[in-house]
Amino acid sequence: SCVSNSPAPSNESSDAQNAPAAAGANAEEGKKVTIGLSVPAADHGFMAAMTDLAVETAKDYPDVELKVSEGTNDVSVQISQVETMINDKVDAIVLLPFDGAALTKVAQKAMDAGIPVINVDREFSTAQSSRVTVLGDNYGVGVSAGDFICAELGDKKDAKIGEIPGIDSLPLTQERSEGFKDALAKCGLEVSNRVPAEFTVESGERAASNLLQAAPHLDAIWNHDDDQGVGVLAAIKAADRSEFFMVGNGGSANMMREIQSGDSVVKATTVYPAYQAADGVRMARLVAQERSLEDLLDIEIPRKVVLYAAVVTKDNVEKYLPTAFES
Amino acid sequence: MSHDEVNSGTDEQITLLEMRGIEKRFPGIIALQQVSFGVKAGEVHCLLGQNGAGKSTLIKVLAGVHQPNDGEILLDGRQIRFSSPDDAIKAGIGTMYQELDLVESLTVAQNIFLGHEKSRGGFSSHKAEQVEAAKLLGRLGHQEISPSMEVGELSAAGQQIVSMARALSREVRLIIMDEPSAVLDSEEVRNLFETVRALTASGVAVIYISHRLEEIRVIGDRITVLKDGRAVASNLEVSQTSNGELITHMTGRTISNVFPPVVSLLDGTPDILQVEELVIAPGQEPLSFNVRAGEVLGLAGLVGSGRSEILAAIYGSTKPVSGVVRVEGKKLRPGSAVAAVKAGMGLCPEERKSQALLLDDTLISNFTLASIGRYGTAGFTSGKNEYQVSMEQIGKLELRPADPTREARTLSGGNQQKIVLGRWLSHGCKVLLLDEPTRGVDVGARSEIYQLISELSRAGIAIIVVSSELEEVLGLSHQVLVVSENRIVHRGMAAELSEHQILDLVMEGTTL
Amino acid sequence: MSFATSSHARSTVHNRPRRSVLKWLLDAGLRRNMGLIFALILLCVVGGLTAGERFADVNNMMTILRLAAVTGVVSIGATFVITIAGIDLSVGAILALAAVWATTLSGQMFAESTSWIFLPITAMAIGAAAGLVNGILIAYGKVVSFITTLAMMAAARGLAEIISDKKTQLISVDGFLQAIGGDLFGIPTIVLIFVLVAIGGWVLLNRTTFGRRTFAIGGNAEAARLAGIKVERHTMIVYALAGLCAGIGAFMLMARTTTGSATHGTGLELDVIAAVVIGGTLLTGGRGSIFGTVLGVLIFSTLTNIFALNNLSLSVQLVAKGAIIVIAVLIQRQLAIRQSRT
Amino acid sequence: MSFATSSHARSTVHNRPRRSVLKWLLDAGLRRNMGLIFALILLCVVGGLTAGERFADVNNMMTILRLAAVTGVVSIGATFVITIAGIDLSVGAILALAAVWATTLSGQMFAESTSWIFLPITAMAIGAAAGLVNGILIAYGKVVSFITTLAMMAAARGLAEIISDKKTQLISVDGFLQAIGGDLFGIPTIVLIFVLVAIGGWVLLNRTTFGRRTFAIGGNAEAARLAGIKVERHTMIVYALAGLCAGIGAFMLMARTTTGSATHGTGLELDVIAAVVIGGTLLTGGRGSIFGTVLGVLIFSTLTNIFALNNLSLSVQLVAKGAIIVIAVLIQRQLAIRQSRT
Ligand SMILES: Nc1ncnc2c1ncn2[C@@H]1O[C@H](COP(=O)(O)OP(=O)(O)OP(=O)(O)O)[C@@H](O)[C@H]1O
Ligand SMILES: Nc1ncnc2c1ncn2[C@@H]1O[C@H](COP(=O)(O)OP(=O)(O)OP(=O)(O)O)[C@@H](O)[C@H]1O
Ligand SMILES: [Mg+2]
Ligand SMILES: [Mg+2]
Repeated sequence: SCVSNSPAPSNESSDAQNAPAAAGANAEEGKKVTIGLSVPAADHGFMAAMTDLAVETAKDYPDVELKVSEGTNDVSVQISQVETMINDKVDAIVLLPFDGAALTKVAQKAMDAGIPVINVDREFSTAQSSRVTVLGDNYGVGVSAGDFICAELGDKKDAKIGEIPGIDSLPLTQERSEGFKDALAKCGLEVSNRVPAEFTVESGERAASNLLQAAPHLDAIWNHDDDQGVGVLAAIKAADRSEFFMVGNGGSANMMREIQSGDSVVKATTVYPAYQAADGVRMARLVAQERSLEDLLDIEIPRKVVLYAAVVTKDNVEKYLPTAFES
Repeated sequence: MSHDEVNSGTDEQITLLEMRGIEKRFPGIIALQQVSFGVKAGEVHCLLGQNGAGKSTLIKVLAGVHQPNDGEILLDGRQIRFSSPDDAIKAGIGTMYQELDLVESLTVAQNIFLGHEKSRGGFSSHKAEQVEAAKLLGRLGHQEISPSMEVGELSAAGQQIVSMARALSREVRLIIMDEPSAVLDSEEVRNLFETVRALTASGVAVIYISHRLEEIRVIGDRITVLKDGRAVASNLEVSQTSNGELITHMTGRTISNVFPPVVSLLDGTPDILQVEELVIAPGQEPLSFNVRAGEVLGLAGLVGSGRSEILAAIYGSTKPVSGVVRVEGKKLRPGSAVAAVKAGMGLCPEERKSQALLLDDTLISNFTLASIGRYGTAGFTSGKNEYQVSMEQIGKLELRPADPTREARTLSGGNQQKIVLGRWLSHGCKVLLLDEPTRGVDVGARSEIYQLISELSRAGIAIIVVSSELEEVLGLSHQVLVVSENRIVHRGMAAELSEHQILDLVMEGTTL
Repeated sequence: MSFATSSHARSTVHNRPRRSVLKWLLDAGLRRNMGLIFALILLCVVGGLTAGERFADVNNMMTILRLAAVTGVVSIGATFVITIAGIDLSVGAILALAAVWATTLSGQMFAESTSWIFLPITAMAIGAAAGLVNGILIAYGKVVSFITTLAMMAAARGLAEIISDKKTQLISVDGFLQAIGGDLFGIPTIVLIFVLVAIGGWVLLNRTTFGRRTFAIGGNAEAARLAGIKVERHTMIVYALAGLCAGIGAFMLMARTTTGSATHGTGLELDVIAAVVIGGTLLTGGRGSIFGTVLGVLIFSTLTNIFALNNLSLSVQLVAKGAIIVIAVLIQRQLAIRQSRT
Repeated sequence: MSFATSSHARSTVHNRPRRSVLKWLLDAGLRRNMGLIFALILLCVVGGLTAGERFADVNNMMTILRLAAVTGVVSIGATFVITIAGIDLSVGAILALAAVWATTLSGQMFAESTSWIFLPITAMAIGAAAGLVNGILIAYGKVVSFITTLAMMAAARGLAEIISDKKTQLISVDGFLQAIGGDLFGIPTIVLIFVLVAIGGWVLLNRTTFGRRTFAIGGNAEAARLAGIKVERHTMIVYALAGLCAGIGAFMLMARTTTGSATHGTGLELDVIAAVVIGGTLLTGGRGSIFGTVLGVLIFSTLTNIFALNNLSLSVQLVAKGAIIVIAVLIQRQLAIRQSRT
């Protein structure tokens, strides 16, 4: 299937997919570094998985001491956590901000204090405020999902399409919806029903129940998050509906198993990598140790890494399943 | 009276309950010190003492509400400990507390059976309770109180009856009554005494607390007097003790409980308060009357006759249907207590706890509540001034304990009443509405309040007094309005009326 | 002489022949909740007008009920807590803890090898136990309920995360999913559970000694104590009850979502309190209405449903929700005043 | 005549020469908050032990204070509301609305072409206006505060989302960022604002007639009314004041984050109520302590800081937070009891 990436700035690179078992020279033990990690509250499965993977990753490196702050959706608290890390003179900060723009100032302060900041998942409002930015391709996943649906529905012009986004006030949700809309437009389709959830199983079930009720007939559903997707599937089962197919996003293991089974409404999911923060930690380690990515000629760590939003379907699910996270 | 015959054999009566060397300390105060006290089956044992003497505390120890710091309680000669009210209730002790202990949001029947609900397998038997409650209320002569009515809708007197019914709803061997008559009128008190006699006749012991000595004469057998937390006289026989003696025991001095002479009003004294065609509730007769500077107007009537409602309408705490109230000729905005206070009116409401006091606040705050704006400059308060004014009032009213930083809650009932008076005295007003000003107030303080009213009258303040004690209304007022069923059935000079006449007028009014 | 001069008409109502007592009570229940019923009907009219058959459909009604069920059950427990003038902020977190505990692997394996009934029982036991801890701290530790349950809210959520390792636990016990997640007589089982719990709650609150004492403690705890009621013990039980309801909600949500997750019940506490309070239970205690609570829950879930059917944005929904809450309460008040006049 | 046989020692304290009245009041303030001070010191000791100099550092102290500042300012307003036995669930949403409104493009353009002071003034005006709406509904509409502010919480948040189109608004008014976001005399401006608001709040509550009326209304609204206090108007003003504080919090957060966003202040209401209640203000009204509130806010922000300095798992932090809240309150109570005994 056809996958498009977001318009690429010059200093952007793509990360290879099967990363975790990197055994190259980068794994060699270096100078001992302390890395601070601050993340939003683990109030949804994906966020929890992302945080956990980061913490796990740090444990793999004996030269890394990771300091994790209480997960919070209060930007004020998160700012203070970063301030604490600055006071604490950590060697690098991995920051997954609740709101990128709101954390920009304090990230800048850290950079000014000589502490490299690795910005993960939700982008700051100025590029200078981070040393490295690791992002999922939010616009890209929207486009991928849209393209997939276009391809499946082909010439069905009056197709009804449902969308279940996550928390609507997050920029990443808006980017995803943007990409989805743009891709659908290319084949003359548009979203006919949209009910936002909150990234949790429970909210997914609630949103899907109402969505299914609102649309007596559907051809496709795009659900923004595989964790809430479990709830969405439960609602679909309860409503006993199967006239449509569903595309997910996130790439959780159980969604991939659904795809693998073949008899599920889930036909595809886009990989929105949960290991972004883990990659952020690795990157922070290298930056702090003043090392480079061994596989690149560049002797510096790249400025921006936009992770590839692969589309997982029945055809390639075997390849992705082993590295998928259990939500 | 048959009453005397029933109690003729006092000596053979066995001691039902005994308290020995009871000691109770509250933070910063010793409420009871080495108090010993005993009640015999079938007797009415009266507990006397000034406000704050420790009467309520003593009976609360007995009812298991307070745990004594020292001392022992013996029931039938056996030592017993009440660690909760439940224990005391189980031992057969029923209590009517001074501060009404009813749940206003529950019905009469539900209140009566609270704690021992009639039920089958945990399911409440609504019907059985209604029937039983109606029976109990009937026994007390109050069939008209519906068992399914919410208690909050009842007047204080009605609530007192419910409290009584509740105490009777269990098997009791001892009933404690803490100032039950404070909210009752004379007719009601007679009713109450009938019940008490029936109880004692069946061998139930009664502990009776009241500040009205004449009641003690009628109903009491023996008396114990408390003063400053000590029993200063125990087991006095009522028949052999004079009032003077009792007062001396209580106060340490002699007080003649007579009303100060009514201040004579000069002709041409201006009207300060004018009530014109005031209609309180739809369909009621309009009320009109004036009160002159220095005049004391008494409102006499039975409990529930609507006197409090008249005061409330004048004051603006409830909005009248129509009519005008003027103070010094100036018309007040109807239904606005703010306007009334601004125009120089003050009200001491009958329910001091719920309507007047900041229970958890200091005496200072309570005194200065109405006039807080005055004790400082530009909105800032001055603790010094407030403290001084409060100390003055404490002195004037002989409030005890004389500590203005104490919380109002920790004062005894009578002293709480004085705080409310003190609020308006320190505020200063032209018209003072007093609703049951001596409710729960001891003999000493009572005569002080009479004195105060007289002084205020001399100072040219117009006063309206509502009291359920006819003697008080007659003794204090220049003019009396007799109220019955929300109507004024008679106006006359106090000097020309007697208690009997008023009662007759009231009865006539009722039958009409 | 009369102490209750007020209303003769009123007292005659109460003195009616006995067999109409039940009828009178129903009347009273309906009358007292007139405003809410009115608001709900209004909402349904709006729903019918804007979404036509899609709203008035039986399936849609079931959807509304299914979505109301979990909040509803938890709200029944909360009605008791609020009636005794308490508050419980921890119900959402307790629900998560119960759900997670019941769905851990060992729990599921045990349930699979014995009976699926083990899952709901675990959830209820955990819920009740957490509620009991609240109750003990509040009743005997004398820590105010707001603080205690705020602390429990943090602690239970944290514990749920630790136990689940923040992973969503898929439920593989088919018996459970079929029994609780399925239908019974054509009605979703969880809706039936909601109905049962509501009826049970109504009976308990209005027809038993326990309920009577609950009202008494809320109305005047001191008076209740003086009447010999064991206020502490009762308070403790009420919080345990609220925890139990959260546990029931937990297994219902488990069936609905086929998962147990530490994120279950996020923000539930406010929804619950809102439903109870809209339903006419006073936060100051002493008055509580199960029927009102049920109406409150239905109003909120109908509202969400109508917004979803009309494809409206969440932001507009929020503003409308705010407005509707206030309007519902104002109508309720107006009707109450008019009623008390007549 | 001596009736209070025991309390000679006590009353002599109060009969001391007048100039020590102030001193006595301070003593009382300290004494009443002994438990909180104790808890805070204990936390600091733990911080010092676990994080050493990193905790005891001046910079770190400033971090704690900066974190406390926004919640602190909003909590001061909430202390008044809770003292009159009300509750305000809408402060977080009002903060968001005020922040978003002030930072919309037109607002910023206007501020840039005139003066940056326009931003904080807008925020405060919007906050106060929203609070006033609460106040009017509560005082004159007689809708209970919980419901009113719950509705406002939804409506203000929704409105903020609509105005901002859910986009975070970047602040480009440099004057504002420098003035409020910067330092003054080496201390962060927002900390200074917090200190000023706290002192202002303390004076208002404890030294003015307004404060006295606030206590009176909370203690017994009926008594206050009968004493001629304009209870409705006062209530309305108190809610407006809480809104104003949320508005102040809004521009402080704007400076701290350099943004205005509809997600600002999410969940703030619970933090605020928790701080106020931990600080000894009774939810039942009549008692309120600004000093206690400040301590409550500091305790929570110190806790967050210590967690950030130490490397605890996120979930363990939640559990520990719950436990610490309960322990702090239990200590407070124990000390209070012991004190009243002596
Ligand atoms: N809970 C309490 N805390 C502190 N002091 C108290 C408490 N209860 C009573 N006191 C004090 O104990 C003393 C005795 O009070 P008590 O209520 O027993 O008086 P009383 O004789 O019943 O007076 P009254 O005739 O006015 O009702 C008073 O000084 C009162 O202030
Ligand atoms: N808020 C109320 N709700 C219902 N009934 C009331 C209310 N206030 C007063 N009443 C009724 O109105 C009647 C008149 O009461 P009011 O208090 O004016 O009488 P009163 O002559 O002052 O008698 P009391 O000695 O009981 O104060 C009472 O029987 C009472 O039941
Ligand atoms: Mg007493
Ligand atoms: Mg009266």
